[in-house]
Amino acid sequence: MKIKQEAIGDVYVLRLSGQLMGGPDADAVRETILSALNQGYKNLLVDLKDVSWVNSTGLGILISSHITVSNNGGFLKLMRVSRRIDSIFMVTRLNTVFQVFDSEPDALASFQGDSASSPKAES
Amino acid sequence: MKIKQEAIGDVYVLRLSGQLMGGPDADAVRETILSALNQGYKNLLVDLKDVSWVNSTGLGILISSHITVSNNGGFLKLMRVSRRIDSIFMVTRLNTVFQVFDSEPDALASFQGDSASSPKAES
Amino acid sequence: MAKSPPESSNGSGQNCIKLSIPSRLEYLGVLDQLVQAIAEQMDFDADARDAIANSVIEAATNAVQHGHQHQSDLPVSFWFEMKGDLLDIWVHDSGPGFDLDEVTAADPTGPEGLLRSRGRGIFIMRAMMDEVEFDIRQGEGVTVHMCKQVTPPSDPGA
Amino acid sequence: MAKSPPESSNGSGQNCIKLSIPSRLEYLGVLDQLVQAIAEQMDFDADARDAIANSVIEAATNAVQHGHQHQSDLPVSFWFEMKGDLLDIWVHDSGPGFDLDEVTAADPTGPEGLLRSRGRGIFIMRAMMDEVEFDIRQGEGVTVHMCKQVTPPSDPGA
Ligand SMILES: Nc1ncnc2c1ncn2[C@@H]1O[C@H](COP(=O)(O)OP(=O)(O)O)[C@@H](O)[C@H]1O
Ligand SMILES: Nc1ncnc2c1ncn2[C@@H]1O[C@H](COP(=O)(O)OP(=O)(O)O)[C@@H](O)[C@H]1O
Repeated sequence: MKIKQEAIGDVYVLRLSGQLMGGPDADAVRETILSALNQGYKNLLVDLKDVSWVNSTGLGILISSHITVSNNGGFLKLMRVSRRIDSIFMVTRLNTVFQVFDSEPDALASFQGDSASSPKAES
Repeated sequence: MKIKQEAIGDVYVLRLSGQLMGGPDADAVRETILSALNQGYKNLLVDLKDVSWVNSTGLGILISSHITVSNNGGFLKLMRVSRRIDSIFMVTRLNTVFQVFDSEPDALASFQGDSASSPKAES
Repeated sequence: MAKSPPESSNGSGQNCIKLSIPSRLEYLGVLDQLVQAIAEQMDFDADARDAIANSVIEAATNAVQHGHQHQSDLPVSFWFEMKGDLLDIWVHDSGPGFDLDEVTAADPTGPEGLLRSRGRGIFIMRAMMDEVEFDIRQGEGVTVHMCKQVTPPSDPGA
Repeated sequence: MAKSPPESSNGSGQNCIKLSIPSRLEYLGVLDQLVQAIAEQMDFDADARDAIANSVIEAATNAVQHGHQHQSDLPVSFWFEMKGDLLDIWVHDSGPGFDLDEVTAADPTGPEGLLRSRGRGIFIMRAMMDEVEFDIRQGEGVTVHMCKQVTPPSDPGA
């Protein structure tokens, strides 16, 4: 897995590519998120467009990230989830945990006036 | 491998898909070609667009077809050869045996006024 | 459903593909591609192909992480047996085994489980395959057997 | 270059993927996908991936057709050893073997060979891989060993 990072206004975007499956991936994601939080970002957006698959260990990475960000008073959202990954979210009911957006503009806009979660976008 | 057949004017087009690798493929191609020749077609065009790969046994099928058609006074040409298959043609110098066209209109047009072979189209 | 891995019948057979990979997560991508290709050859649809690949990846992840504790020189073995429209898969590691009842007692989709970062692998396999069984033998390792059948396209007239 | 298949060293090792398939041409598509995935993981470029896959398919075709004469219950075995940017591949069948000098005497690209429908498999492997060797043993079958190295992208300044 690789991570590209980009700040768009007050949203910190992590673009993952490859496969999300634990091991060194966990450290890489955690460090990127901690660094964004340290820089003062509260709005984090994870782009899964180029992630071919996620295993349960990869799901664990997303969940820990979500918890870390929430504990710091921020929001972690996901966007551009493939059909394959979405099916794992459905089966594990993680679709009730993560806010998922189909498009980047929708995802970015959703952070404006965020104070509680809004419903998951249709996929 | 699957074969779809279509007569376009006086050109009999064989559209192959899958992998061309001998075994039952050889019989299928031979029978289709014999049937076209029996129906009086002299111009045969093999579309390789949906063939993912060819092995040396598959090359043998193309060569036998070429010989059968030539022996019957006809022309067998190929079109829409992938980069992968083209590299095998180059290595085996079969690019000097087969006329290969990139586009269907060019291939069809080439049969007009055919009496000898014209040079291989650029790829 | 056959319970023992085809190992016991010599692992050969006209319809059995065997694979072994080192215990390294970085090879799971290669495994994914092989499983997708096998499932495609059998005419599983795209969703079923993903479900099968996800499940094999989960079993392989467990073999690497828990069974072999990332000792990369220990191979994880796979058997794929294609009988008509039925795909039988065995995934074997030579690790110490575990207590299945204990680890599957917790529901990862319940309020307690939902935010845990672990404990979803076996659940995912069971949700995505037709059948999943564990053969856990002290000192002989763990073999996960799972199978899935090609579903005929649903008949709109039925 | 290692001459014997990694079999002799137990076939394990941290960087070795092993595969076996029944002697049926219909499984060559699955083989192709696996080889492509391994070559991609090693960062071979698209042309090199195709070259490797073509060569393994040629060796496998020979094993199925000539080595095992399509006896589908005889497995064809493959070892893929990834050492840095070098990929070593062994393809083994348990057939009767053949006389390499005799079969490779004819040039398939010469005027006599060009229109023959056979005799290009070994030629293709040799053209597409860095090295190709045959280990042919009476009664023990044939092992083709081939290897290819990732070529660093050419330096435009050099
Ligand atoms: N092959 C195995 N060898 C040893 N222990 C295993 C194996 N597979 C599963 N386990 C045990 O079962 C537990 C649950 O597995 P799983 O549902 O896949 O979730 P996770 O791997 O995320 O913990 C693991 O934490 C581990 O203790
Ligand atoms: N694994 C093998 N077992 C037995 N004979 C083989 C094997 N590989 C190659 N041969 C022999 O070598 C010949 C040349 O092989 P090859 O160059 O691949 O062309 P082709 O398979 O089209 O004849 C074959 O015809 C066969 O007689």
